[in-house]
Amino acid sequence: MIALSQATIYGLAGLAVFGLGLMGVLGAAERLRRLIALNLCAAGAGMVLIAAAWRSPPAVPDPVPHALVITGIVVMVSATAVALALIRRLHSLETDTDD
Amino acid sequence: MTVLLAFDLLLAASIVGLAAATLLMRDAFAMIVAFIVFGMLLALGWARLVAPDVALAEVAIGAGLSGALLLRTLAHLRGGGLSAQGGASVSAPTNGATQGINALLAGLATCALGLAYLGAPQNVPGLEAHVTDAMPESGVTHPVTAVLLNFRAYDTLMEVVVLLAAVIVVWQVERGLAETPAPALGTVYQGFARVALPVAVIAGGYLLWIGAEAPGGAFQAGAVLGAVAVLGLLSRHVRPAPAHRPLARGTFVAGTAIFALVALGVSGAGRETFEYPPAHAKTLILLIEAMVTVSIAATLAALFHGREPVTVATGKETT
Amino acid sequence: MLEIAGTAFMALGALFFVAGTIGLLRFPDVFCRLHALTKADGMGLALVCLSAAIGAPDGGEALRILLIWVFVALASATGGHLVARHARRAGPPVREVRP
Amino acid sequence: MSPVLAVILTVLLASLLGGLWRVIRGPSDSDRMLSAQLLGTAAVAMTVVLARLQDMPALLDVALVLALLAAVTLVAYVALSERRGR
Repeated sequence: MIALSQATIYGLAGLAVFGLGLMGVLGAAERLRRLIALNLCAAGAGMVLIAAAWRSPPAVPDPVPHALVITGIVVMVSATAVALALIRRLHSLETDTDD
Repeated sequence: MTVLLAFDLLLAASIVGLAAATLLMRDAFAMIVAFIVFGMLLALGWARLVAPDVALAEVAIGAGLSGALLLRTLAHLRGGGLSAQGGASVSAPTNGATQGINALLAGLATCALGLAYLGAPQNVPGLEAHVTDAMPESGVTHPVTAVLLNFRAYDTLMEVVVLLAAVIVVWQVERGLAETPAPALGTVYQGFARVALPVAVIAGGYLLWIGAEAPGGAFQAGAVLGAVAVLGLLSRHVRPAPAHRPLARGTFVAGTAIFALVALGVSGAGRETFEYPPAHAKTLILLIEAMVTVSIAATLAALFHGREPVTVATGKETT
Repeated sequence: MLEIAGTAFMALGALFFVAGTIGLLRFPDVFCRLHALTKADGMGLALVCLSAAIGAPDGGEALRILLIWVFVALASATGGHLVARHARRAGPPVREVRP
Repeated sequence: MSPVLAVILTVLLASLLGGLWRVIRGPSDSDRMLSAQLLGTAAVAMTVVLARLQDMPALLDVALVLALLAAVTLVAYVALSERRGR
């Protein structure tokens, strides 16, 4: 049985966030919502990684997953910015043809 | 300790609840605000997991700049300003079968991740022993910075390249897209900016410097300085003009260029790429970090601003 | 002694946050809520920071805590002003005060 | 000392979660943004308490950055909302 440490708590929460985010990515109707869902999905994966890196108190956590997740956050914000630019562009194209 | 356990359970539950609420929120603005709050709670969770570096990156980028980016896009979708209602994209409702398949797929992927997480041995030493062994050669004393800038520097170089690629794509996609500029924010804000912006710049510099020995470093510092630039753009202290383009391009590329040059420069004389000579490792890492910070700050601000400054847009600014 | 005082300040600060939240939930319009929360969170954070600064092991930490408080106070005042101005311009007219 | 800090932390979290109701219900965008600001301040306070509780001074930097960046979202909201307005 798994001990109920803070790593387990946040790890399981991360799994739930990942699942919710993935469902949002697949099922959300609007583009903006889908993009936010993708961000949630990435956050959940990050939580799982950081939970896996946790060590019980006297020991310090594994720094490698920490570095990976920081990289992930920065890559995610770049991807989000690109997706948002595409959303803005698509919106302009759609509203232009409607007129 | 039981109180702290209750706190952890409550925080974890609210993180999951907020993720669900974010996806279910009807109003797009409410969804974005919920996402911003989600980022704050996530950062607290990371603080509880003894990951201050990640918490720092999350509050700077996840809760801060992503929120501003999303709000800016929503303002565009609503036709110029946030307060103008309507214009939200309406889409066809998905049918039950599709939703069932989606749920199944998401569930399967989550189960796979869950098995990988729960199946792996918990709370046992992973790579930290290797990191600790190699620390004396890294040139810094903070393990996360050592991993980012030395041991796994390839990843970090690629990450800077991703940021560069993002700004190139955004400039291309937004070409010719005109937008009404933001109004002046008034004297109270100007007073605030006069105090806050220098403080924020100092905080950014401090984060960069402290990164060698404590949580902090190029990304966090870059995000803080990027936020300063975003505030400057919003209050129109900074007005991008076509004349700034060569400077902007140079700044975007500077981080990647220095990083790659150092990586290749140290590679001769029997050394691998990125194998810094231990005696100069700290200097080289600080040099890279400083340039990368400036690049990241400029890139994030450009990603927020969106389109490339062109003559047409500035001509419209006076109208 | 100092430690007890510090903890008491922190507990009091937390109560101010609770008060602010109650105000945020109960008050009828955006201006009243603004009033409640700028008072409460300003005071609450001030007390929490004061308590943390009392317990700080060295001057550098105390300085950073002070900086956090000053910055939040400035940002909160400016933010409150900006939101109020915006709500005044964009929103429905301010409620009449009934005699 | 530390059990008391944990209780304070939980109270702050409960207060933050209460404020979340205003974010969800609104009614206006200003209400939502304002509540987010209060929640941000609560999160700053929680980070400061956590720094003490876990004896991690680095969390003070997290609190500082959170304070700096929360202001950006708020200013972005006001500036972008007033873009068309009048």
